[in-house]
Amino acid sequence: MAAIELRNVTKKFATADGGTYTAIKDLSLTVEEGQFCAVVGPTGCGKSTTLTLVSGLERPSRGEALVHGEPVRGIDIETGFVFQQDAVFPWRSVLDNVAAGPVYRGAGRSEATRLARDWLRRVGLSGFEDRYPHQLSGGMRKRVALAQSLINQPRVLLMDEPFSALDVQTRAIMSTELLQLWDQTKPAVVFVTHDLEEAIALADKVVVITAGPGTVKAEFEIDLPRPRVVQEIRFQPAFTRIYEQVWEALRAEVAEAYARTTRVAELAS
Amino acid sequence: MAAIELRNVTKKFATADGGTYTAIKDLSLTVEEGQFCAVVGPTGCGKSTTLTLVSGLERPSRGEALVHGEPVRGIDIETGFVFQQDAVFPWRSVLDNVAAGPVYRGAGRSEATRLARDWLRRVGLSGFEDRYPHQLSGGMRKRVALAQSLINQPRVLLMDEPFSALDVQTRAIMSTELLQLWDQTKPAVVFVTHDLEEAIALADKVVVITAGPGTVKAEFEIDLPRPRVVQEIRFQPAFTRIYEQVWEALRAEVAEAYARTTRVAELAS
Amino acid sequence: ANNAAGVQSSSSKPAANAPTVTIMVGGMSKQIYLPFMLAKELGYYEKAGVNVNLIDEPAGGDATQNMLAGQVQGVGGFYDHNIALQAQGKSSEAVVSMLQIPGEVELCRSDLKGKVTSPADFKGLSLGITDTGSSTDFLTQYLTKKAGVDPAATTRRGVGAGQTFIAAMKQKAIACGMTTEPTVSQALSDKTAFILLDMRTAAGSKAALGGTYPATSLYMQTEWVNSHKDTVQKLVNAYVSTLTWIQGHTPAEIADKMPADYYKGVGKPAYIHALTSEKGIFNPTGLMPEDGPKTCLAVLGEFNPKVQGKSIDLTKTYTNEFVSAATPVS
Amino acid sequence: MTDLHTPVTPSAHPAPLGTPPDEVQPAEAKSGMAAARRRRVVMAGLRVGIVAVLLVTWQLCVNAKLVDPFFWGEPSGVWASLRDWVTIGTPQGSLGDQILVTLEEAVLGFAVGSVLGVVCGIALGRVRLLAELFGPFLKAANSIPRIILGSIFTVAFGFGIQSKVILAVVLVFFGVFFNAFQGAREVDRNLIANARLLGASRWRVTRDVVLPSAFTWILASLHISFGFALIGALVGEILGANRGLGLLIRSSQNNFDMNGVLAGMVLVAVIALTAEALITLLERRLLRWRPPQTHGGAAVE
Amino acid sequence: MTDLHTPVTPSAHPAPLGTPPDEVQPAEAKSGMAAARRRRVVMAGLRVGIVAVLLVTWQLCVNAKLVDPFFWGEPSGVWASLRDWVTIGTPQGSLGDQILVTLEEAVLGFAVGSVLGVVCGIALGRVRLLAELFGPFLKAANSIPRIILGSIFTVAFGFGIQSKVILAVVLVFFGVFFNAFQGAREVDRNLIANARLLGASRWRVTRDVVLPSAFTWILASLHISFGFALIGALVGEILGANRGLGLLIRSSQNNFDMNGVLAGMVLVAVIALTAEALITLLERRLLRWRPPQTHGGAAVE
Ligand SMILES: Nc1ncnc2c1ncn2[C@@H]1O[C@H](COP(=O)(O)OP(=O)(O)OP(=O)(O)O)[C@@H](O)[C@H]1O
Ligand SMILES: Nc1ncnc2c1ncn2[C@@H]1O[C@H](COP(=O)(O)OP(=O)(O)OP(=O)(O)O)[C@@H](O)[C@H]1O
Ligand SMILES: [Mg+2]
Ligand SMILES: [Mg+2]
Repeated sequence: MAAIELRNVTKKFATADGGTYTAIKDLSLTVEEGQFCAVVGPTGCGKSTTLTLVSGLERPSRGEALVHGEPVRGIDIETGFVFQQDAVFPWRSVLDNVAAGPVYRGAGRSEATRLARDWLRRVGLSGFEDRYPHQLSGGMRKRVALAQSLINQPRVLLMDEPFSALDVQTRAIMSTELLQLWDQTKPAVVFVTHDLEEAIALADKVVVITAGPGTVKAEFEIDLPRPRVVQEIRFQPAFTRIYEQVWEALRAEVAEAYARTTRVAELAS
Repeated sequence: MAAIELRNVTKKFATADGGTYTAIKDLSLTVEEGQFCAVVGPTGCGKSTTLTLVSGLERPSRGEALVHGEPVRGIDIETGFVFQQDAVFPWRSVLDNVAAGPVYRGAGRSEATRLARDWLRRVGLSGFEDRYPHQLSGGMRKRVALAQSLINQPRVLLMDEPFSALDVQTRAIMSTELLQLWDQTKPAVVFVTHDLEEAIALADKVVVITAGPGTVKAEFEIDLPRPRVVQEIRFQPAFTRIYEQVWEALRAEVAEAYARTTRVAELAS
Repeated sequence: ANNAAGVQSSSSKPAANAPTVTIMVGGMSKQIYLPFMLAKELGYYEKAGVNVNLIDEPAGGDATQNMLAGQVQGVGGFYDHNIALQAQGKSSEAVVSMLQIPGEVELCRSDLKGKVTSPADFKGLSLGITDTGSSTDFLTQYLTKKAGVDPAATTRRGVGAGQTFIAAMKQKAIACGMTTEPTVSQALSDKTAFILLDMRTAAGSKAALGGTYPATSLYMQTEWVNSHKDTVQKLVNAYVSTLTWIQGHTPAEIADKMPADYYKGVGKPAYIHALTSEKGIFNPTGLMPEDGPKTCLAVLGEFNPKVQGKSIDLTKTYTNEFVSAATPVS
Repeated sequence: MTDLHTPVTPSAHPAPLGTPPDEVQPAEAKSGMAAARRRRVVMAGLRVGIVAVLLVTWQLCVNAKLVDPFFWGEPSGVWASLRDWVTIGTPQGSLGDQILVTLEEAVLGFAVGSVLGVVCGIALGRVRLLAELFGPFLKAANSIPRIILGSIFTVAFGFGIQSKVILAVVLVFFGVFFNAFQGAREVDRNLIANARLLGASRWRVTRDVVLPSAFTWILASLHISFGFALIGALVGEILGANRGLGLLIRSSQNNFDMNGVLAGMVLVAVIALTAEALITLLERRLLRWRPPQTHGGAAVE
Repeated sequence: MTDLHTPVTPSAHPAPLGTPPDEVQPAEAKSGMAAARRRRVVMAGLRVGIVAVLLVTWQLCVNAKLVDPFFWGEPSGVWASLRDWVTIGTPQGSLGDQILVTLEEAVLGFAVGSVLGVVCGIALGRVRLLAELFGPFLKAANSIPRIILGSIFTVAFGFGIQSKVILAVVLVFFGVFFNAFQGAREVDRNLIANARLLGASRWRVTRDVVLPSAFTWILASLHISFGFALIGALVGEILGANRGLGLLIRSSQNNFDMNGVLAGMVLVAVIALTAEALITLLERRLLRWRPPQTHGGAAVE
């Protein structure tokens, strides 16, 4: 039984004039138990929308979303979600933000704090425990969100560009942390990113979404050996080969998306 | 006369207990008229803070910020600012958001709309003119912000990770657009990014900021020939050489920053 | 001012095991309600062996409603409410009548002097009353009707008393209006108005209304009266003694007894002057005047929609039993 | 109160060019709208049901002599009063006239009061000096009982429509003012900074950023303010008038006619609800740009 | 009204580990605080100045017989009334007693009313069914004049503290309710979603996300609500009481003593401003987590 299964899902948004806008269309996707799946695609193609369907935040207009074989009916606390936009609680200190999950899941106050401190250390925020989110830099807030979600060790982990505000180095460190965690608890991961190298370095499978109403254009199994060292893997020849394949698929979509919205075809490289 | 000059600026934030936190310290930076300056540094090192000082949104605790030789006293409309966080107006349609600048600067309604449509095409958002920001994806909102700022052709352009939510391809297209614009009007640019390749590909000068209270660690003149083709430049040997130099400087800072906040030195690679 | 505070606090000290009665008065500082506070200031409640808790209440029907709801036991107000209540199936009665004439004055704006000489000229005018549905409302309509003018041809406007009444005159919002002392003196003193009808004297009132018109009285629910005859008797004793005391003293002496804040706004001389001009309104005995209830019924029966067409047993609206049996307290 | 009937489906705008036309007409969207309509009807039915149950219980209590209609009125009496007013007219003239008089006062007071409140609120919210100077005075003024103000106003402004309108203005003003003030201060700093950098003058910032962003606050206060304007008008009438619903209520009260009092209140409530519906319409128009609110997003709950 | 004296420097928290200790004690921060203090003193001075100018003008107008003190009172008379009340006592007993009585009613009404308002507002803001069912009733109820309610309350609850407290509760309730309701609906969907995903029950979401995020709304309404509670207590006293500031004002009014009325109002205003200052303190504590507001960020302006 697959951990995550999307069966021909379509998501439409109603428009004011009574029409609809189709964000994703007939998208099918399967993520096995313990599989790390990266999703790439042009901006605005429906990646975030796909994640909201899996998490139960939105319902498909058509088709079905299943998690562990059960249709998604609402929010499931076995699912972790790192949002693309800020979603940390502005009225809680960094520590309390990260400790929220364990507390909600019934851990004692002190146990939760201990865990939270540990996670803050892992994301490199020791010493900022007492800050409020508005006192952090963009990258720091993103890391708080990461720790907040990872601390719960969810069985299904959805991440929407989690490393986008981080510098290369921190990003590499976070990736290594993420892979370690994933190795320990083996959740099913859907990881949305714009960084193809990152996608290939981390994932078992890379899914390319088409422009326009998003649907799956191609899936690539990444058979690079594990454990991987994120900083080094990109220099392997196998990596380069895969990279080029995926890039080919992606490039066409991005060009298509851009051409469409500029109506100037020659601009798209 | 330099377009932008920071003279030993220090920025402290007051803390609740009466103490202060020093975000940047004795930072000096000069950007010449028409120069494209990229700023890199570990997350939380004070890059965004630096931009707020140049734009007049905040005042230095010590030292001086000058633009075109004049001390910065407040917001200057000759300065364009692309914020790290969303700052588009949620109650305006995409078109009205982009047209805001020209209208504020006295252009007629129809002239402003014409300009805005042109800019929306350039950032690949034709067809989305009537949407409200909440109906856009993260990357689309970022592009609205870009167009909103670039349409004014400011003499000083401050950009805080403007391409962070974009896929590689769109990012490349946007970079090319940006370089074209820059070439036409030659503003002084300060461009904050986490992508070292991007920094080198675009800039005349790359500034590396230190961890902790940010200060300038090193400056690198990028003497690659212009016009540059962003997608191709990374394969030039000169590029690789510069990359390695800058990377060396940056890597140490990132490692330092991370080690400090995790207090586990060996984790920092 | 301190004598007022002092006297009050000492007199409100509860006498041991004396019954306590709460009385709501429809405008305590109006001179037509003067006996209630005077009795307190004279210490007559205490001497009569009853604790009285006076609550002030602005004009209107609320006092009565509160009595019926059991929130207060007695009301210091116009007798005619008893008639209105009977019309609605509630029984209450006046146990002592303090005013045999209304003490109201119909004032008219000075610039109308000569133009308005009697209620017969009210046609088309705007007439001030304290509040819609109040006794001044019915009295005004009665006077109008009696002078042969259809009340519907006039406009009646609730303007309250005091500043608001005088302001209404000055702003020409009303041509004439019915009010009591000390508003009357105040309006006369700066020549804002002249007196059209003076119902502060028995003669004037008879001429205007065609009979006595019992106004201020203490009324209570019949049921309560019957079950607390002792207490009622004590109360009535206090009031009859007060009424007697008023007859034996000059306006200045009366004013001396009243709390200073009662004349703070208009000044003591004006207060005394007002009292002088209407001292005759006070009922020397406390007995209900013979023809009084009839006049009231005539007024209400015509203009109060709730009384119109109802048959009223006037004897149930008052009793002289307690006044007749009253013994002076001092 | 915003939009108790948020449509279930979030609103969006015309499909952009490049999106293939939707071949299948979205049956779901339609059925969603039908469901929303059905829900609305059910809700209205439930509300009517609640009212009916209350009224019947009340009437039964009166009939069983558990409740004294002299104090509390009775539904049949209220109905009779209303019928009389409609068919025969009120003691002060036709019912329509009374309603119109009160409505005129309330609407005027509402308009003036809310405009003043918004202008002052935004001004004080934007200009720190003003807020520091006049804030305490406004707060002190807010604690003065309006009845007393009412009688001062009648002295100052006479017994015409003026004093009632001013009373309504005063009642409306404070609620709107304090919300507009707070709304102006809640504006995202980044948005203001952005507008300034784009070249907006301080006045444009106020108009284009502060006002729209304070709009939720202002609208929230407008929802209750029409009720306040009505109260102002009614109280003004009670304190000195010869027409209007307030006088109708007051004279019923003075005649011990509880049913009349309640009938008057029913009329007032109907007016208030109508006005509320209009404000909600306005709100929907003005806040089109917003993402659907939490209530609507059933899934999130 | 929030925090008219936002400190100029935004607040932050203890410097994190790893930051080198600040050798130089930040002179700017200190001088900033001194400047803020100076500003505060100047402002207070200006406010006092405004009051003084108004009072003197008024007194001069009275002396020049341009203003009739019978209608409008005069500062010297108001002062005399206040002095008498303080030194000799009021006709109803010592001034302190009157203030305490009114204060007790207002505080009780405020507490009960705001708790009820917050609870109902959040509940209706969170549960759509409740909002749709009861929303219209609350809106209708909001349009009922409180004076009429007041006299019904005295009939029902007597002349004790009860009827005043209930009147205050009613006045406070609506303002708080509507703001809490709106605040609960303004909550960022993402935050609710995040909390749910982190494992929060609906109740925890309400407590940990909806409530704090509606807090600005609730606090904004609390700022005016104490004024309302005072009004409720005063009106209740005016409608029937034998103690309290309301009675003091009312009996001054009945005695045509405008100075007494104004003196009473001055006392009420002083109480309201004190309460307001306390609420502002509470607000500062509860909203510590917020970035400094627009007023404070002078640079942005
Ligand atoms: N509430 C909405 N109403 C209308 N259209 C919407 C709404 N939400 C999203 N969309 C549209 O759906 C499409 C997909 O959006 P989505 O956020 O899933 O893109 P994305 O792939 O995550 O892009 P990015 O990489 O930029 O974050 C976009 O065209 C967007 O404009
Ligand atoms: N208002 C504030 N109060 C206290 N500290 C603050 C405040 N704003 C920023 N800081 C601190 O200042 C430091 C620099 O922040 P800044 O936003 O400039 O970083 P940055 O270099 O832009 O980081 P990123 O790349 O993550 O965006 C951070 O440590 C941050 O926590
Ligand atoms: Mg996205
Ligand atoms: Mg930053």
